[in-house]
Amino acid sequence: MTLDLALFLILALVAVATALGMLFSKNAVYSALFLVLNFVTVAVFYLLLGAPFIAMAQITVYAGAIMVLFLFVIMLLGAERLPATNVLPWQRPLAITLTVILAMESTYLLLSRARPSGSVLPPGAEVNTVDNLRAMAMTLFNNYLLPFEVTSVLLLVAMVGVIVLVRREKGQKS
Amino acid sequence: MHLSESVTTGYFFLAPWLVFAPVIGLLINIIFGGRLSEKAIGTVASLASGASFVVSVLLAWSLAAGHGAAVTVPFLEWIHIGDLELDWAFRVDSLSTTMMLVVSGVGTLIHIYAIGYMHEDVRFKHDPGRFRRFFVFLNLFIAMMMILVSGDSYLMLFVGWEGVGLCSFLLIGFWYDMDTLGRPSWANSNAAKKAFVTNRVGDFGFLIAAFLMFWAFGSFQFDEVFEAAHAVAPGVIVAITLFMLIGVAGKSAQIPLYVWLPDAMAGPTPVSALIHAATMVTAGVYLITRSAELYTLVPQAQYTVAMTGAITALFAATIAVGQYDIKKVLAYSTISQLGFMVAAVGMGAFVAGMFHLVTHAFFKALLFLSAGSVILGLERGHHHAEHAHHEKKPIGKSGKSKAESGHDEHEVFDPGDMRNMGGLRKTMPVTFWLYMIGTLALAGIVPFAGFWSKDEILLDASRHYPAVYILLSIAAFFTAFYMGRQIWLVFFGEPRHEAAAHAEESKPIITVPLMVLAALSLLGGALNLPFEGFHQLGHWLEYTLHEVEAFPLNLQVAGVSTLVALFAIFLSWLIYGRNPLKAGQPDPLKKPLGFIFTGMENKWFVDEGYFAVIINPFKKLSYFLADVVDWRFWHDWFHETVIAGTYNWLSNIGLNLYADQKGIDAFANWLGTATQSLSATLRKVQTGFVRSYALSVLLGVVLILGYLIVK
Amino acid sequence: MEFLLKPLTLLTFFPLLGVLLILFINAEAKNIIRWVALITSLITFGISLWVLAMFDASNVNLQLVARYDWITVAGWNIQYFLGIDGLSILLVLLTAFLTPISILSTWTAIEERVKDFMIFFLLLEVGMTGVFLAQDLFLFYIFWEFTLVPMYFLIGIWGGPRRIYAAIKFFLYTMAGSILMLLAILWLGIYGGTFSVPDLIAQGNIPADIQWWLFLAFTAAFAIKVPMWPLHSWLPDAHVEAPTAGSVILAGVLLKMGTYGFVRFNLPLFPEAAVRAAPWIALLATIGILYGAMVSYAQADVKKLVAYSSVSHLGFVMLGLFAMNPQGIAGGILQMINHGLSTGALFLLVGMIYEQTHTREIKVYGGLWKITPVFGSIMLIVSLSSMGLPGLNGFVGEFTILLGAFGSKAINNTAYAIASALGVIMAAVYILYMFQKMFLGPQGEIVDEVKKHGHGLRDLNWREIVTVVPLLIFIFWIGLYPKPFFALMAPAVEHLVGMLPIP
Amino acid sequence: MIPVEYYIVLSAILFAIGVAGVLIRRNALIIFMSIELMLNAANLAVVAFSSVLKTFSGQVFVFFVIAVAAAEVAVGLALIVEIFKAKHSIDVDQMSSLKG
Amino acid sequence: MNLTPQDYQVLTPYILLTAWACVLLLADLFIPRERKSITALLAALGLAVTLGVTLSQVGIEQTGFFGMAVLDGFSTFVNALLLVSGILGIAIAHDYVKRMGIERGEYYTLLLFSVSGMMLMAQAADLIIVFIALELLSIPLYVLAAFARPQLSSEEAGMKYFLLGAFATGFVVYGTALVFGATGTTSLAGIVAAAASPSTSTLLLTIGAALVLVGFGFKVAAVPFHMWTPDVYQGAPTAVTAFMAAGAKIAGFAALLRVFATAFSSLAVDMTAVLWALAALTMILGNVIAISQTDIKRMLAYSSIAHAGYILMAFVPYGNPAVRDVSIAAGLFYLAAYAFTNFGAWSVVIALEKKEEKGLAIADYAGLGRKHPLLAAAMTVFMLSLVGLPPTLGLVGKVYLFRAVIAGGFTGLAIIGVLTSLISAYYYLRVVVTMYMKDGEPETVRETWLGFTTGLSAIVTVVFSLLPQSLFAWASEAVLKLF
Repeated sequence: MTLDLALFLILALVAVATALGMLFSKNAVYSALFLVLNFVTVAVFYLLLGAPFIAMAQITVYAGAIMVLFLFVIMLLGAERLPATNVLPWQRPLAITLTVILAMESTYLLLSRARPSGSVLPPGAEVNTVDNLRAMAMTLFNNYLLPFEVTSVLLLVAMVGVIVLVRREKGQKS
Repeated sequence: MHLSESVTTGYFFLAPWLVFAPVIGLLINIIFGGRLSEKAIGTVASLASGASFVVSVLLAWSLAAGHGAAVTVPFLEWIHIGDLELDWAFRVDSLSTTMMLVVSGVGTLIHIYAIGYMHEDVRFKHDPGRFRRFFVFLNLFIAMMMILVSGDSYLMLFVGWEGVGLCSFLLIGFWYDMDTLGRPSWANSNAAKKAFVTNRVGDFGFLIAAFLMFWAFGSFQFDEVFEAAHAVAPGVIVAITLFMLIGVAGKSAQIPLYVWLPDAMAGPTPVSALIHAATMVTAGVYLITRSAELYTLVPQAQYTVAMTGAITALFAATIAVGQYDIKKVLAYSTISQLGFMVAAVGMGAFVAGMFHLVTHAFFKALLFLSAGSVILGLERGHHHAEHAHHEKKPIGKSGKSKAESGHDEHEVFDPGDMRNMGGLRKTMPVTFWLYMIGTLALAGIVPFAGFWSKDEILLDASRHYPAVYILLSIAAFFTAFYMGRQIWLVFFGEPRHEAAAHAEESKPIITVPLMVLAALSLLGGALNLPFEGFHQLGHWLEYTLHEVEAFPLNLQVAGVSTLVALFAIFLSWLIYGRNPLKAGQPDPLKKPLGFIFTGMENKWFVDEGYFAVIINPFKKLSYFLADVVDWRFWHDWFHETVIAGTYNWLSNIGLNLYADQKGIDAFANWLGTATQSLSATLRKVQTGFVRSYALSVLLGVVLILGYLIVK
Repeated sequence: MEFLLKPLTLLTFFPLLGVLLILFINAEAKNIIRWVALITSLITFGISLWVLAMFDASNVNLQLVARYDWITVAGWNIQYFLGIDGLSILLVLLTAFLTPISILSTWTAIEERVKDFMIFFLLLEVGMTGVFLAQDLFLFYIFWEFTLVPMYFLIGIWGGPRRIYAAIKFFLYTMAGSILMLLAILWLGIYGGTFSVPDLIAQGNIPADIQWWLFLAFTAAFAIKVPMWPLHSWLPDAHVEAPTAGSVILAGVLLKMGTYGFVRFNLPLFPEAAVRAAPWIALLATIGILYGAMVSYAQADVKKLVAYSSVSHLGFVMLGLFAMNPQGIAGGILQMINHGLSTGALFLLVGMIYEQTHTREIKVYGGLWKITPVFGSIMLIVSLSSMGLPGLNGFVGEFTILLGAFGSKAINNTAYAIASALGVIMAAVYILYMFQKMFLGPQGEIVDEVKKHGHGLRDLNWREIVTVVPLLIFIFWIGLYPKPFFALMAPAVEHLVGMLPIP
Repeated sequence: MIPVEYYIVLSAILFAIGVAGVLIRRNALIIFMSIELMLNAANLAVVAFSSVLKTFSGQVFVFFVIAVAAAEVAVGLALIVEIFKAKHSIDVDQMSSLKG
Repeated sequence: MNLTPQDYQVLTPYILLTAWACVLLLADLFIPRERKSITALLAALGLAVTLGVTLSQVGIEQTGFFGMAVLDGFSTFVNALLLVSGILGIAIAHDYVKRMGIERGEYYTLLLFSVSGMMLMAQAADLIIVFIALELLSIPLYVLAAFARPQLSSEEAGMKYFLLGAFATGFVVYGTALVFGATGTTSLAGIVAAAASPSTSTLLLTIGAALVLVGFGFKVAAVPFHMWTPDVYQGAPTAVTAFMAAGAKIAGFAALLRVFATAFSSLAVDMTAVLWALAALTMILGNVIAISQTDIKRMLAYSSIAHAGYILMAFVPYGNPAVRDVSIAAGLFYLAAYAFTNFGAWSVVIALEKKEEKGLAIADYAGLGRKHPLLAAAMTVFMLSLVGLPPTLGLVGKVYLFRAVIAGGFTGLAIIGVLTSLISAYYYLRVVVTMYMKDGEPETVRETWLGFTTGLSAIVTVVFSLLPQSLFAWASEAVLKLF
């Protein structure tokens, strides 16, 4: 077992464990924190895979901004826990069964049938240079100009949307 | 178009007026009849029928002038499609003119008679408005009968055939809202319906025969059919002739389809005389005579026809013995005599058959009309008697009670029942003598018309068909017997009812036509005397029916038949004449004959048998089909339950949820219910829980991936 | 503009003009609306006579053709293609003839929502005429489906107590058949490259097995419409619930669309399949004849009786069509007309009495002939026509059909014709049963019942007589002198027979 | 050298866990987080592929996904807050008045 | 950064509309509350102008923005359709929002943004654009669905739509990831090229395509990804529902078509079976469940699901080059037919709707035929069109569809199609039955723009069914640019 692999396995274990932690935590706050951990782990993967920019984005946007927002909302609403009700008794077993089938199906398909070829670059390979980062930026603003601009519109729309949703109209009761 | 060039000479061009004269008559009566008096209506109708007779005479005269060469008068192209070319053309030959003369001649007489008869009848039945209708129907009948006898193809014959069936229906059901006694009832209309439907059964046979004919010979036209007949396999011709026999049995009231004719007496008496004795019912005889060339090709069919006729003759004669209704006796007598005719034409004795047809038309019309006269007389008598009661009414209690009893009598009084008659010889002498002439002619006593024609039939039978001869001879015995019985019961002895005592002779408008008919019954035999040089009818018909055999008088046969008849009359005197029947006394034959007489009285229970075997099963089957099969099974159960049930079942399998059908939508209870319950079940999957919706998405994903794995 | 002036276009769409006019009339002006509708339909009838005058019966091809490209892009080749020939002219005339009569029959029977009624009725006429004239399968289908809609409303709004049920059933049944036909039409359009019927017939090289399926798909649509046994379950409901005019048109024209479909499409488009199916269709037709007749006899409801009699009568038509000889087919076509006239008249007459008594139960009637002599006499004539009495129209049709079926090489079994001829007896049984129980015999209880509520039963008034007399004229005309009618279709029928590969 | 399958399988497992979260949690916020996890798993796969294929376009894609996710989160949280105001619960099972 | 005028030409409509929306967003701030009609008018104007521009682009075929977007006959047709939907969506909403007390300028702005997202979806030539456009069209719709807040049903609708939409997006992203993994690119052209090379893992590509299909299936409401539809359609403000039913469906199908017919055309063997099953299930389930609906909005929602099934049918033979053009044209035509019918039907629903979700039961339509004959007649036309009966666009559309399906050799599917149409006749007719054959006193509102929508839709539905030539021609020329 190479060091790479060992590192991968450990990180993978952490990622899955944190994901499961999120899944099974009774308390929403814990869930959110588990998810943050998971995101960070994934960010480490990004670094390993030679994508430092994405790794940074992951930490700042996802783990930083988005998850903080989540936590903020959880705290604001005081909705860490839900009272136990069980209106959908068959939902849980069915969901777990289906998810397991999904995982098995995709694993089977990916590992034994599709077999994506090739190996990932070793950490610290030549893509991780500033030049490459610049090249990526160039791509982003040339080839990917359109999606970039559209995304900006999207963010604007989201903003408008949020305002519409939350702003209280004059004379409107909440 | 055979021989159509001959149309240019003679009066043949008048042929269509055979039909159109009565049609014009009926149209006049329909359109203007409302404003015409009864006399005028009757006159118009009689003139129309008379015109038809004049045309017939002119045609016969032209035909004779042309030495009997058959003439076809084309009139109208009817149905032309593919190789089917069906035209309405008139065929004038000796056979058809004979029929025309009989139909229009007797018809006209009966029209005249009916003016008087119906005048009274509509008043007895309290609906004078129907007077006009009667003559419209009567003219229609003459027109249809003329189409029947004058058509030059089997199809035109069939048209007339069905047409007279309709007239028969209309006239039997003339008093459709009552029974023969004038009480509100379904009886008359039932009789009419029975006649029509039974005739239709016969028509079915005719129709099939026609189809066979067309596809075997390629035509319906008489000449073409006969020409082609020789080249066709006998099997086909046997089929054709036998199917035709079904038609004959229907129209000419032979076994097994004769049952309608006795009931047909529900119609007014002129109708019984004209349609159900003299003309329409002989159409079957005419049909076989017309198809002589087909029948002579297949002896087996001939034999069948002859036996049918002979058996019918005997069978009906036995029933006639047990009847009490004056017209019913005559009706069975008619069936029996038709049996004679059918037997005759079946044996190939076409001239004899036609001869008997003609003479029978005379004397049976005479008998029926005389019977009508008797009935009228009785009704008048009854009326008088009642009137007398009513006048007595205020006198006292006894009078009142008598009036009441008179009223009760009115409810049950049957002017046609011979048990109510007796002694009419004195009160209705003219009618009595006319009736006697008819009776002697029917019984076959020399020198009345019936003797000659019946003798010719028996003679023919004795030569070729011994079985038929024996059957017919016995039938002749019964004929004489029941006629004797009738005479004794009606005219001799003492009146058995007040009405009979008060009976009145009929007016000349009624009796004069009777006298004409009586003369014809007396002298009609002269048409075809069995002596060399006197076979006028034979010669006449020979123009049409080739190879007519003419036999000289056979004294042996004639003697036997005369003796039989005389013996029968003597026997009837012994039983009915010597000790006249008293009021309320049962028939003297009842005791000695026991169950045999019961059988005769009840028409051998044939109607009951038909009810049990055909009519009731048909009714039951049709109710079963309609109610159980079509409605409850097919309409309700299959379309509404099975489909719905299947859906329910299917929808319950998967989800095991009961689908409530009622609440969803009340009006959709059909296929909708089915789909609806499925729908209602399926919609429960739509729980409203977003997580289960996501589950559904996941299910889709899993299934698609699964498909990718297994494919 | 030329398009609009084509006689057949005018004939088909003229009623729309009436619809437009009616749209602008106040709904309360009921009489004006009635008159507009009546006059529109009369003018349409006039146009149909004009078409008849221009029609040349000896020409077996389509005539007075109005043919324009309609949708001809993207591989579509749909045409606006109207034409008339011997197979359809009588039906077109029948449609144009029955519509004013039906409208006249509603004069006092329909008081509710007259405006809507007349609009739907005229729309219905457009659809029906279109069905008989369309020579492009797609156009045909549009007209075919279109007739459903107005009829659905006619039953559903102005019908009897179970009208909604009946309307939906009518709609779904008919649609169930026709959608399968749609697929077959599309198949033909795709693989034939055209929807034009004459062109498709001319190409005519459809493989036998596919022909069979297409034949079945078309048959599904037409057999339900006819309706052939055992698909008749919708008919009694629709007939019983429909208002009188609806029943008249339903029996008179709509059912003919099914039988017409067989002649126009099934026979020439799929000749091999049709010949193969002939014995089976004949079997179903024969069963239908006998079954319909028997079931009719057991009905207590007079409208139902007439409805089931339609099953029997149309069995005759089907038998004739699939006899595949000139007699059979011509008889079948004539019988379509006859049935339209006779059964139409029966429904009219039943409607007239129903208007007074509000009951259709046979057993409450009786002895009506005495009270209403004119009505009784007319009913008698119509009944006799319906049971095929010679001299009236029914006989000519039934006789030629049975004659054709008897000698048919396609059916090749005389048993069907013989069994069907038994149906003629049974027709007498049920028709006479109806006539007797309603018009003969002692007075029925309904007479006094009606008297209690007013003046008692009256005979037909002038409007009603005017309504039925035209039908009577044709009943007699066809019965007495059918030659012109046969002459109109004979060449076309013989041409059609010539196309069939009869063994 | 780690074969790319490993990454892909890892991402698949994370994705499945995310899916499971959506299905079994009632808390709208956690469901929402699970969706984020799903996106994250997808991103991981893209970056891994990108690394194998030696191209930037994958990373660019991931960048957009993150941006879009941010937008989505904003709207989503707003909705959740709004609903909480009305119902005082963020249990999605309570939001089942529309059904059938 | 060197963009040419051609690049801009490709996206002129989109850019114009987005810009207009941004300006409107600002302008709205200065429009007083009681005069939001101006905003509506301006928004409609923007759509109309864009529509003009789009129509001027007919016949142009071009790619731009580094192969990210494409302009072709297909996209022009779809854009035009979307813009018309947008205009109708505003017309239908204008009075409705006032009446329901939810009138806010942002309504129109969001609608414009959503339309722009839809248009971009039709023009996308890269999976990234597809993804972003999907979000751009969805996010405004999430908000619009919840626009009637604090009305609970509206919020619930928004929430459900949002959660499930995001869930489905997850699948799209994962699918895209796999596609990217298989081909190394997200550009449609690149995928086509890569798919041709033997080294590409077809299975991976197929799985990716399948997951993308899930996302689109969700957007167009195909079974089993349909379950949000009835709830959201019911809960959302009716005007939004109307717009969503038409717009989202058009956009979803447009993208589905473009992506599958071009990028995944080599996967037709597998995808055809999947699409077949989806189409069949969607038609059956949609129609069957619709039968038991008593709420008109839900009924129409299920009807919308069913129609998604019909349109999906046209996609089944997409891999068969011989019939692809026909089936695409058929799909587009049907979309157009559906859009008009849909707006018409919803406009009638709005005419009868009252505050607090009253007047939405089918039973509330009783007596409409007598009291408001024109409205009832229009509704009848729409119902007939949805069934597929003459003389309506629905019939022509269905015929076109079935033709494509039969030509593609999927007669079995066509039979399912016609049989389910038969089932659908049942519930559509029920509305007609209720309107004409039952008695009631329905109350309606008479609003200019609403009436305009109803009338226009009815006229288009009827007239174009009789004269479909031009629309047919346009749809059949709207072929996809293949890479």
